[in-house]
Amino acid sequence: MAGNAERNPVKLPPWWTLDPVAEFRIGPRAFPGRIWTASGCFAYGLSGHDIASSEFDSPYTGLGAVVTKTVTPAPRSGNPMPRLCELPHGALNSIGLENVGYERFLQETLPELERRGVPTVVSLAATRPDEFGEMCEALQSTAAGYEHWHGVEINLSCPNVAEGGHDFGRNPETVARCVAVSREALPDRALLAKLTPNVTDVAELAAAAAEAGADAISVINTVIGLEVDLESGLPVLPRRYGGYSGPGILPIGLAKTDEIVQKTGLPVVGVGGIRTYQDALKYFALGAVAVQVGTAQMEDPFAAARVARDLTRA
Amino acid sequence: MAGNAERNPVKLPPWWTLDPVAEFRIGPRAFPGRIWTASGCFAYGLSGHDIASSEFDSPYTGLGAVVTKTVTPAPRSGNPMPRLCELPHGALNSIGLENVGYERFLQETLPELERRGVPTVVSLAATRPDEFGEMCEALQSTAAGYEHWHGVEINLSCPNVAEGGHDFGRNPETVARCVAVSREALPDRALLAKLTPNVTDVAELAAAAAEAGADAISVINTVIGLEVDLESGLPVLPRRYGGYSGPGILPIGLAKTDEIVQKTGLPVVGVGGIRTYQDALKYFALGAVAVQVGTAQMEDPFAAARVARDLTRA
Amino acid sequence: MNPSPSMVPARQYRATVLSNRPVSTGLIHLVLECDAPFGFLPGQFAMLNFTGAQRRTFGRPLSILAGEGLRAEFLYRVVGSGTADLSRLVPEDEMTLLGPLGTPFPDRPEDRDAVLLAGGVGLPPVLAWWDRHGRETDRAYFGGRDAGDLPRELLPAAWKMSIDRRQDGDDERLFEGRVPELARTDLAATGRGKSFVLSCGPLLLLQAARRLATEHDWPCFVSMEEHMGCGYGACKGCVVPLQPQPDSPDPWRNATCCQDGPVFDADDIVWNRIL
Amino acid sequence: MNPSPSMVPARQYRATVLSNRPVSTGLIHLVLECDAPFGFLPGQFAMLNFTGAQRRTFGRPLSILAGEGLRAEFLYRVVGSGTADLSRLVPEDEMTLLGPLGTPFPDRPEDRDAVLLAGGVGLPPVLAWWDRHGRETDRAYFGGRDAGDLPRELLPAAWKMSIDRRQDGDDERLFEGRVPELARTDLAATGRGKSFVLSCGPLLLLQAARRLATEHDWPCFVSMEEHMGCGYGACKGCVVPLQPQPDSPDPWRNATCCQDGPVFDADDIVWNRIL
Ligand SMILES: Cc1cc2nc3c(=O)[nH]c(=O)nc-3n(C[C@H](O)[C@H](O)[C@H](O)COP(=O)(O)OP(=O)(O)OC[C@H]3O[C@@H](n4cnc5c(N)ncnc54)[C@H](O)[C@@H]3O)c2cc1C
Ligand SMILES: Cc1cc2nc3c(=O)[nH]c(=O)nc-3n(C[C@H](O)[C@H](O)[C@H](O)COP(=O)(O)OP(=O)(O)OC[C@H]3O[C@@H](n4cnc5c(N)ncnc54)[C@H](O)[C@@H]3O)c2cc1C
Ligand SMILES: Cc1cc2nc3c(=O)[nH]c(=O)nc-3n(C[C@H](O)[C@H](O)[C@H](O)COP(=O)(O)O)c2cc1C
Ligand SMILES: Cc1cc2nc3c(=O)[nH]c(=O)nc-3n(C[C@H](O)[C@H](O)[C@H](O)COP(=O)(O)O)c2cc1C
Ligand code: FES
Ligand code: FES
Repeated sequence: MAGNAERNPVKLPPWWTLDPVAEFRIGPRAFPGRIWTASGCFAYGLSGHDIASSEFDSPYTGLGAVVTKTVTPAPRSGNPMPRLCELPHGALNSIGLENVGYERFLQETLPELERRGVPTVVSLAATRPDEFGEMCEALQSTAAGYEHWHGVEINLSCPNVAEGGHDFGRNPETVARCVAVSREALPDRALLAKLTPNVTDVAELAAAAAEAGADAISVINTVIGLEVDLESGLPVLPRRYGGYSGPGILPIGLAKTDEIVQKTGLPVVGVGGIRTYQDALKYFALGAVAVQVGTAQMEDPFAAARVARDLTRA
Repeated sequence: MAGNAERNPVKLPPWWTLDPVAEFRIGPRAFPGRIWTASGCFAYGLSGHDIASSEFDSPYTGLGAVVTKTVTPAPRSGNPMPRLCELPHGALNSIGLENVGYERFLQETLPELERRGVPTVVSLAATRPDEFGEMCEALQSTAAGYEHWHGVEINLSCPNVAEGGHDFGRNPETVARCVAVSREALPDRALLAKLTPNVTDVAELAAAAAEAGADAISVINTVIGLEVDLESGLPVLPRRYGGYSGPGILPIGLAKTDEIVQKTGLPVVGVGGIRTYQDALKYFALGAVAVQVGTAQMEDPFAAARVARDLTRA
Repeated sequence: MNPSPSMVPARQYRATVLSNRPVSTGLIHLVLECDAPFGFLPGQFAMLNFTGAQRRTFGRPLSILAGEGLRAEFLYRVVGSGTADLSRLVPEDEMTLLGPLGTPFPDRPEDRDAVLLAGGVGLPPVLAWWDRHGRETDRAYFGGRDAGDLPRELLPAAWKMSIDRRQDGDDERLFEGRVPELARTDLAATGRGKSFVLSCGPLLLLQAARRLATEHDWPCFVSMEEHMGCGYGACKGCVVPLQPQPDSPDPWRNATCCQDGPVFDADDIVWNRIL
Repeated sequence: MNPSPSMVPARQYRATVLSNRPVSTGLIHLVLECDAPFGFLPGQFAMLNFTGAQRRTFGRPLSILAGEGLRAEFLYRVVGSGTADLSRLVPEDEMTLLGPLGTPFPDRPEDRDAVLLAGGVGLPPVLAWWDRHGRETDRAYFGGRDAGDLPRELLPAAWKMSIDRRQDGDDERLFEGRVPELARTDLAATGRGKSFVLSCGPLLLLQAARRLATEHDWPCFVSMEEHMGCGYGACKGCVVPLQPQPDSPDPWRNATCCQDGPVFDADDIVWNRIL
């Protein structure tokens, strides 16, 4: 945020012609902008609502969407502490999908987001493909009339959830099944499939998702990583592995985005390692239609707003 | 090297009891130490030979092995320039396995390494599994009597070589085949299989390699990455993707090492992101039997020697 | 208890170091000047971070010691690389500050005297409460490692102090032992009516504070420490296990240390899941 | 030509900044003090890197301008983040230096005069050669962007200079145009016998130098620039395409710019693979 580097004047390259805060379509839906916050790094989209700054009206200024923390069919209390570990080039997390469950989310959170006018993409995860369909149906019946609920991102890629989370995003048939049941329940909202980078061939999974009806692909979720506590010689996280995020994964997110764009031509929402407008530009250069800011949003609630502002031509 | 951080006094944790410059065995072979240089980052092991320093007799001081630049059946001229791109947390390379071919390597390089007493592991790559066998046979017939040639590392993991390089390290059967033919030709040298991290399940591949006769697994090779030139909006590397290496991949190398150790119990030689003795300790904490220093060796020809020195208890 | 005091909204500040100097062998007093007026309630904290190449993935949570006008004050100990870098800042260096964050200590219930127990870097929130609300009938105790560790210039005269072990030449009035023992001894000597307990410091201190409160049937509020990512409730990285909701099948429920805390009613915490 | 001059072994140095100041609008003169005696041959370079948080994955290759005793001197232009950080160094800052590296310019063949062509930051290796070997009958040309870009204090009186465009008030003796034109004009005027050409600067300059040499059937050596990783032949990241070996089926063979170069015989390079 206030780093010296970041206060240098913004220099946009000539090829950059998009307006990041203008409407654009993904599938059946028009989004108010191309800079979003990533799931899990901005809670349910409400906790930053009252944070003030001398540079922005609010952390929501210019955002195209807030992707809410993934909710599951039942509430989850998540993994044991510590769940976070700072790394020199990012962070490792093992939150374990702690969430209030989609029912409470639908009753309490989504209406409040609608009331406050926060453009929202709801992130969902499940342990059986059909549960995606059930949650999407419930969403549709509660929120069909909502103006600010733009879509659903199905999270097929939680490397840190033990119970089978891995397999969802690793098998093209399962990916297709999860997408298909969601699509059926969501006639008029954007449907995004969020893929894991921890696979041999992400483009194959993207193609499967598209064929089953996804409007776009979000990549990447976190990269499986591990950190050791030198003193004890043990992994820092009780579950050993965590999800690596932040600047260190930017080259990986860019590669996965490019693989999908090049091999499938699908709309891609780029995620991974974005902190500044330059990082975001790299995704757009490869053809991403929008980007999400994750880890950077945690340290700086205005990180995404900053990217949107900096990418707007004067 | 001369960074402030690095000049702090070395603090070794109580669990560290190994002597990094003492003999230890991998398969049929005793290596003179546990700190090695990684393939491709120290050429054929000779180009650093005459570099002086006030801290070390030579860049080879304390090294357990130099893994030579991968050689292939035929000479290769590699990929177009630029082949290297510096990243904030490491580098991206697309050298494309430029090498003189194993025949010239056997005639000119290996004898010279033997003459100079450089402990050597020869890295091999091929386009057909049987070629590994042929190269190993040639090695064995030329160098059977060599004292300092300790083993072969078969490189199953070059994300930046276009012609099918991908498939080698991604399919357990192919991995097994490459290892088996090499093993047959190498009765008394250590046989290491070097795996790529760009797969869904690295432990499965490690197990296949072990079953086919590998003595140990080297992980990781580089992570597929991409960097965009902001000015032009194009990938910096002509082939778009490159291999991401350096500090930013340390958490990934640690995770892959741990997966293999935990799931297979195989001896692992840890590679990826090691710059300091602390980085190396993290691999050893997870059970690695040795480590390799890659990218860091390029900037500091004494990087591996420094790690070995710092890990030696006074 | 009184209802939660009215909150100052959190803000992202640019701040300049005014001073950053040791006030004891182990504690450093950091004074920042913010780019906008700064307010807080005792018990709240801020996330501090560097600018430029030193900037970390996450800010460092530090309790607010004082804040008025543009000034914000902190007290910290060097424990790792971030606090080490912090200790090297000199006047005019720039930082970022997100705050005030979290749920503060409650205001005083008029009918109760406060019993304050602070240990080491647990001092700032407790001292901040004292500065704002303290009265003559309150009792405050602070414990340091040794005499040199006590930040004398910051400690009010009325506070009693303990150290682990007295050395030759140390002030005779220093209690030898831990803060809870000091508190027990002192409270027994002076007698106590209806009180309530506020505490911040090592976990063992918080637990002892709670036992003390339970014995007297006093309310007890403790300020907890957890590793934090965001500091504003966005990441669920900092949870503290609380007693389950009455009708819930779960044996506990998670609260965020950064937003629901760091101050909790000691009876709400499921201590055996923490220790 | 003469055989390659005898080489000074490369060494890893710790170095301290003695001075780092602009000598023209675009060029900065860096003087380092090394922790051991430093020697080099003209045309060689060093890999410079920072210490601490600024340290880069790779060092930055800079040609050696001068070196004697513990001193090593460089001349550079700010083009990216590394050279920008370099320009902010002040005396007593620390760096690391790996060098001298690479194959230098050849020594003088006694029967030939040198024709030296340097452009911009191509100055250091050419000037270093002149300092070591230059004689009255040699000819040296340097080109800058404009008059302000010329590092007058470093340029010997005998050198002729060109700038892209003369402004009002500029020295009348400055040639308006590019270095090769200046050289052609001057050589035509003064006449030339057996010579040989050494050049460093932008690719177009190197090519023009080669054409000039070819026309006269003079040998020509150029110093090439490629992105580098290691600087000592370890990574194959810096290759330059050379003419194929006589019996080879390949249309070219790779040489490393850092070890086989940066100085190459201009006839050895396969220019159409570079441009
Ligand atoms: C609400 C709250 C208030 C605090 N108030 C103070 C205070 O007033 N004075 C003070 O000296 N300290 C305070 N702490 C502790 C302080 O945050 C840590 O000492 C500091 O974060 C350590 O950072 P480091 O980089 O030096 O340590 P490192 O160990 O290098 O840090 C690595 C990571 O672990 C985290 N971490 C390490 N130790 C702690 C810890 N004890 N608590 C929380 N996170 C930790 C860091 O924030 C960082 O993310 C407070 C902590 C919390 C949660
Ligand atoms: C043998 C040799 C000698 C040189 N001598 C000089 C000299 O005396 N004075 C001088 O000013 N410059 C010289 N250069 C060029 C100098 O190395 C680059 O200007 C410098 O590396 C740019 O770094 P940066 O971080 O500012 O640029 P960035 O663009 O931020 O650097 C990114 C990466 O690209 C590399 N890079 C960028 N531009 C160049 C370039 N032109 N050549 C090689 N690598 C580049 C950097 O080293 C770095 O790895 C020389 C280059 C070589 C190969
Ligand atoms: C603390 C934390 C929690 C996360 N939780 C979720 C989640 O619930 N669902 C999800 O799809 N992604 C989750 N992610 C992944 C991010 O949405 C994002 O894909 C990833 O962090 C890469 O982006 P970044 O580098 O910008 O953080 C989480 C990431 C972090 C750091
Ligand atoms: C320039 C470069 C060239 C490489 N060439 C090879 C190679 O020929 N064979 C191989 O097995 N690995 C090669 N690698 C991969 C390294 O050996 C190592 O596995 C990887 O870089 C991760 O380690 P690091 O982070 O320490 O660099 C190369 C890496 C780099 C940076
Ligand atoms: S630190 Fe992120 S929720 Fe508390
Ligand atoms: S820079 Fe590594 S070989 Fe030349």
